[in-house]
Amino acid sequence: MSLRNQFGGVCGFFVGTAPRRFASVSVLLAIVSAIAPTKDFFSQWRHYQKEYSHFIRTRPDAGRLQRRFESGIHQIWIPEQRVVDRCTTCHVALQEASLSDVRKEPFRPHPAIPHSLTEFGCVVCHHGQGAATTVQEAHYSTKAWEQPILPARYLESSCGQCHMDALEGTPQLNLGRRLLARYGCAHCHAITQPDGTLVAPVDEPPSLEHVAEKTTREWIFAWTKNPQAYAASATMPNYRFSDQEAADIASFLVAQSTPSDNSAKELPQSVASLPGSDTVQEGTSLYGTLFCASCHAIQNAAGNLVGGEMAPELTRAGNKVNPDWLRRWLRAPQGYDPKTRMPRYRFDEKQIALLSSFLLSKKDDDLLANVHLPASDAQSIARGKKLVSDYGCVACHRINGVNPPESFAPDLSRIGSKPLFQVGFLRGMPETLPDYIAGKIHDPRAFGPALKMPNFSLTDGQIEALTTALLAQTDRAVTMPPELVRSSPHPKYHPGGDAGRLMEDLRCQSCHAINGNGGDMAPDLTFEGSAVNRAWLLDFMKNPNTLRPALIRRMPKFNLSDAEIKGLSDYILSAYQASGFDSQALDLSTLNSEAATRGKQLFYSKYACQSCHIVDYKKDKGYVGPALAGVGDRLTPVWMYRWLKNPNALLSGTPMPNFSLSDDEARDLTAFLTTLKEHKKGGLK
Amino acid sequence: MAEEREKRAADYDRAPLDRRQFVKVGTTSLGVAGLGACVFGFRYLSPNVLYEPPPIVSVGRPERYPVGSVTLDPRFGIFVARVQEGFYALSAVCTHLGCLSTWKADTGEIVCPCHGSTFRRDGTVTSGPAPEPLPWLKVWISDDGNLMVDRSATLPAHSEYVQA
Amino acid sequence: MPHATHIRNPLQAIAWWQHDFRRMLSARVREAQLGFRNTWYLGALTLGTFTIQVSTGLLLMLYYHPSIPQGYADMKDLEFVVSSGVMLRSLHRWSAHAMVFLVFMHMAKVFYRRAYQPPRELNWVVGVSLLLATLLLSYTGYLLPWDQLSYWGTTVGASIISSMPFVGARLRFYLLGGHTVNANALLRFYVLHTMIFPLVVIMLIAVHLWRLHKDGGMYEPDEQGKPILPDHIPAEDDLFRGVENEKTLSYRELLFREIIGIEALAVVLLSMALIWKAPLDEMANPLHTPNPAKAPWYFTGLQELLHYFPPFVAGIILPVLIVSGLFIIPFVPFFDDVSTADLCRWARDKSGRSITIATVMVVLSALLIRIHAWDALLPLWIVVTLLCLAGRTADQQKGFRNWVRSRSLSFWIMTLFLMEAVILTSVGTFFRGPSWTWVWPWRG
Amino acid sequence: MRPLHVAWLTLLLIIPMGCTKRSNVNPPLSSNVYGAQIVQVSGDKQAAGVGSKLADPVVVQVNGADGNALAGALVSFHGDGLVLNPSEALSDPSGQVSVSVQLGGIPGSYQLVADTPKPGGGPTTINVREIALGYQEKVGKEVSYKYCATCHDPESTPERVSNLDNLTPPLPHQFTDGNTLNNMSDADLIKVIADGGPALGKSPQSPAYRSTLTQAQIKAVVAYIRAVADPPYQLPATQH
Repeated sequence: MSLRNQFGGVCGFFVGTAPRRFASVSVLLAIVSAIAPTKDFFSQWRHYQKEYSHFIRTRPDAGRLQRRFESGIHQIWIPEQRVVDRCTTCHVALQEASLSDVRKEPFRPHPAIPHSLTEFGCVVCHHGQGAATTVQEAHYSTKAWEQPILPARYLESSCGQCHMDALEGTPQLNLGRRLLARYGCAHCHAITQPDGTLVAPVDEPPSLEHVAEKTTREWIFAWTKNPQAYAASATMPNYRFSDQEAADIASFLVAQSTPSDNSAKELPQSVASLPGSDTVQEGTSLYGTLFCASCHAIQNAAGNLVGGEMAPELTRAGNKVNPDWLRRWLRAPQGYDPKTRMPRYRFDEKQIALLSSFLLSKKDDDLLANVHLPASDAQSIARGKKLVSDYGCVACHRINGVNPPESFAPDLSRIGSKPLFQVGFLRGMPETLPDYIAGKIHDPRAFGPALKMPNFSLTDGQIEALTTALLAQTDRAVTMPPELVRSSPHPKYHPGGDAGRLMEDLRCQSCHAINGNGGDMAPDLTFEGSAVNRAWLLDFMKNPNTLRPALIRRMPKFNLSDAEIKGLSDYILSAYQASGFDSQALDLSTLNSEAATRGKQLFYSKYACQSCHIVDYKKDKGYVGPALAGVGDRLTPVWMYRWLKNPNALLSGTPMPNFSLSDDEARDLTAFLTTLKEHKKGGLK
Repeated sequence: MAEEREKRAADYDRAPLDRRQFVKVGTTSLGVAGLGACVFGFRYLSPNVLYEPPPIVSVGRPERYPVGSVTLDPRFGIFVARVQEGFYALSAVCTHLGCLSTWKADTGEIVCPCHGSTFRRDGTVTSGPAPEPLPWLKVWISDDGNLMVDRSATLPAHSEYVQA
Repeated sequence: MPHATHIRNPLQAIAWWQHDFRRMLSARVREAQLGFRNTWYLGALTLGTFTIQVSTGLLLMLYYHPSIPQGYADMKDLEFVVSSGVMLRSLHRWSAHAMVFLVFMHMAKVFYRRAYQPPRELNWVVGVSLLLATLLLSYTGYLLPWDQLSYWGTTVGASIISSMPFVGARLRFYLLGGHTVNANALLRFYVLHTMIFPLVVIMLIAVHLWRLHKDGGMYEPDEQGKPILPDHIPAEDDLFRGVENEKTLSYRELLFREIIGIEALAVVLLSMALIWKAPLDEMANPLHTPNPAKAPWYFTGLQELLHYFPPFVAGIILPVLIVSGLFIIPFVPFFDDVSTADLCRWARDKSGRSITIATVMVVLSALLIRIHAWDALLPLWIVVTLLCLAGRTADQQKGFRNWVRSRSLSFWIMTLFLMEAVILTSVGTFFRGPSWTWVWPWRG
Repeated sequence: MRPLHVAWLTLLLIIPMGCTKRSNVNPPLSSNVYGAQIVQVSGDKQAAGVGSKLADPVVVQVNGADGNALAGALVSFHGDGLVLNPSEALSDPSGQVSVSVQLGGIPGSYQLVADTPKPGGGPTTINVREIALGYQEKVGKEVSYKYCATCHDPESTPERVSNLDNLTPPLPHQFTDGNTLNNMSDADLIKVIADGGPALGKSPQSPAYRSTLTQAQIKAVVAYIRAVADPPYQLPATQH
């Protein structure tokens, strides 16, 4: 009661008479209108700047830091790129290298990167809202700005907005881009990169047009159900088909199969026709001496894969292939699949028989033991055909009677800027774009059982890398001014003429790169004609021996005829020349014995070349670089000289350092190296 | 009780207005609010960020400028000159009425297009209405090797040449 | 004519100056007119919001460029780097909403007090024009931030215009300066918002106040509910015969009361602006329509109608009917003369009129049921229920039922309109989710 | 009266809020098995990019007083800036607990602490160090894998056979050899990389990389060496 009266009294005092009312309201108005400027004064950024100016007083170079610090809102303004970044308002010490030991945000300096802060600002790489001056608005997803700060682990994706080539600082992005091409993502998804090119798949899924010739319905069933059960390293993802679906697909694939060119050819003799002896044992050693393991892998007894990953794993090949098909394939792979990367080895009948018997012995009896399929019927085939076209099998494989789908899967060219409203998140997952992409790659079907994207067996690291590569596909990247995009040209190169056809037949470019085209398993051949001596080349083709004793992967022996070797060598020597090599850079007459003696001295003491290269197999042990015993036979003096002067100019990316040799030193070393000859009986006459 | 309150409120309502008190209190409060609004207005009207190129600008690699050249950088309104002694920079804003002057390579002088003032390459006036020479600006080489100019820092003429 | 020597303080000066200045505000008012209950000071408060709008708007113009995407970037600058910028923008926004709301309230209050009766019918028309001008002012300002909210709100609004027959598409083209909401539209809306409509509103306000003065100051009914006109004021009340036939100095009572009211409103709006930021979505993206795309709240009622009726009906016929209805109310005495009692009498005798009224109600209800417009049906049935209630009430009964009974036809029409407006607007604003489906706002 | 009402209302509102918040948290694990010792099995000193998950989990083992592995002991993990999954677990039948580690966003060393309660009360703990590589360190790692690791790393991988054993003494130091390399200044490291071993009176088997690597790459290698140094490298006190 009394409280109420008092309350009334107090109210009465303030609002009782009109003047009091007027005064009270005016005072209230004065107070309320003072709040906004006060709020402004207690803003977050002022708080951080105050904290910073306290903090730098404790540093040894306080005076200098104090002079360089300016209070107020700072901004990086780059009108051409629509960048207005005010991050430096709170992150005040980004350019103070002397604070590099500081781990307290927001006062860490920026690590040294090849770009300056004023070149692109912050948001181009880190995302977030550059214009904002509060922690919440700048870093997190808000109603007025969807894109939050990019987590550190995906930061490399930002480099990929301009840089198309593999950078040293972006291992994860580089891996992600390789995986995008390697795992066939680009078969279904179109991914236009900043330089305007589409991601080109590098895996080569086999054609299935003649598949019945190669394998059985049972094997196709087992493989379709779970490719990894057949080969742990299989690229083909698991579509989680039901038994019925897998059987239907197998029925259809067998039904659509047509005979290949090979089927008409004569069948090479089988191992049964070979006399006695342990053929599998012989086949195993033949598999080794032919260096099949350079490309194919086989699981050893310990369960580890041994061999290359370029070609299919052969651990259970015996379960898969039809023996007749295998022998025809070994003789002429292109007859079955004109696009295969497998070279046409000139195997003789015995080799084919031994190899096929070895491969057919590689089998796992449990794999197909429980597969009993009912006879295929028309309905099953029809259902299979529908499945094959629904699931986009022809995006990867060639199949008779089914046309490649158009825009089968979403275009991923701008996935890194996908608006969140278009994203259906799973319950409980963090609602950010990177988490969505990673989640989608990890388990696509979790986002809806009807979705077609299959389950790839990828490790966490691979998923992180793929996510990084996809996050680089931003709106900004796609609309980047061309002058900002850093991309090296990718010329297409195919050797021409008879030699070219032979090189195609041998699939040289599966392993060797020429003019920027081809594999990286074997040496680049772009300047091979300038580098090597003719006699050595002829000899090498006849009987390839490795220059790098430490390598497991080696050049196989192709059983080439003398005429083929000659033609190929002539072509290499004339076509693969480095420009400007006939210059008088080196006077051959100066390569005398005194120079060689001096060179030997340089080789062994001053530059300790023997730590990486072997000259004398008894004494030297280094095998980082190729063995140099016999290098005098192999390489031309001019090449050696130019190589020693600047290796990177002749082969970009070589691990051989540039020693900044003087002309004299390079000449002396060349003189020494030319004396290194293996006195073998010469090659071709 | 409620009636009592109403009555009192009515009394307050009816209370005759004391004009003096009214005006004093009211105008004082309004004055305070008005003053606050002025402070607020002052703060509001002065922009906290400027969309202008910063005073310290990078004019690129020193190699871009051959010895003996005077180069106008119209983005920033400065001349970058290189002589035997080294680099220096001049403001390109004519000291007469603020037009942007240009370098005439054929005559070897700086000319203002507006009223015909001419300057030597070191900024001194040779003719025309310009009252003062073009000011020298502070130049240095940054850590990453770019030539930097501070347009807000003027130097006495010929006081400093920067070596690449 | 007062003399300059009478002026002893600045406030007085204002009042005298105003008195001189075309006598926009009466120098003296009758004390009976001053009570809060009469007007709720709605006119003055509306004027107060308009003053706030003009002053904040002028300040905001200093930082705003009507171009794409700079306009949106300027919103960010106001929020992040301009001192008190976000408060100013919020104040402008909330006070715009308040102005629309207050104008509606003002209209309703004036209507229910019957303050539109002659000789004030012209001022009523001016007032309705001010209502329309306020809506247009608010609508054109809605686009300026150039965010998703404003872009799509404007787009929806513009497509309502284009549903007009024959001229709609053309009109929309002229309004937007193109076929879509684009840079031209932004510039046009900017000019309309900052130049044309403010001038229109200022001129209409001047006419409104002048007419108010001319028509005898604030409306005051006599015992019979008829307006008291200046020349009807009894002589014995007139203590200030020398100046005017009015009682109290208006600068002292009216002006100060209104200033206090406006100040209080300013305190409320300022506090709102400090607590709630004006909404700002992502930058306008013509490629993505948010679901639902809603017009500004004062048009969601219209949008709700568009959900039920074809565009031509909801976008043109109904608004035209409503607006012309509002305009003509003071000119058609029929609406005022027919009371509920009359209506009920009609209903009781079995003449054709009762059948007509019943038929109209049944047909209207059937139509609304047919199109599932339950929310629009509700006010109709409330009114019908009240009318039935009144019809079953004996004469001379006291209390609510009698009060209902003594209302006129125009009361029912306006009540129905306001109820429909409130219900449709709140349904459109709060209860409509993606694809204009019904949602409960409290469920996520 | 009125303040009292407000207080009651507030209490009524706050109590259910507190309750609902509590119920979201998983009940803490508990165990009455006490280990005497906790040892690190694998996964320490891994280096990964900032913010990334480490390739391998960190595995620790709880041993009883008899020195045998102990199952069912409660192990909890902490680490400033680390995201640990799970943050606590019971040891499996082999006495082991494995935890996946996501590094923080700042380059440098991170300490993962695993502890298990001792029989007499109080925890027994073990510290595991993990390394987050920033941009510079990543560049350094790439460069050093290409040019340096064949001789400086004794481990061979399928892609790279170590050449360390083929060199004549003095043999190169591993980059993780903090005891030696932490005593060299940045300037000396840069010098020996740029100008080869003889620049500091060391073996000529280490070639000069001045013309092969850029200055930035050499600095990056030094940053990488500093990052992986074991014991960790301490920045010398700055003198100004």
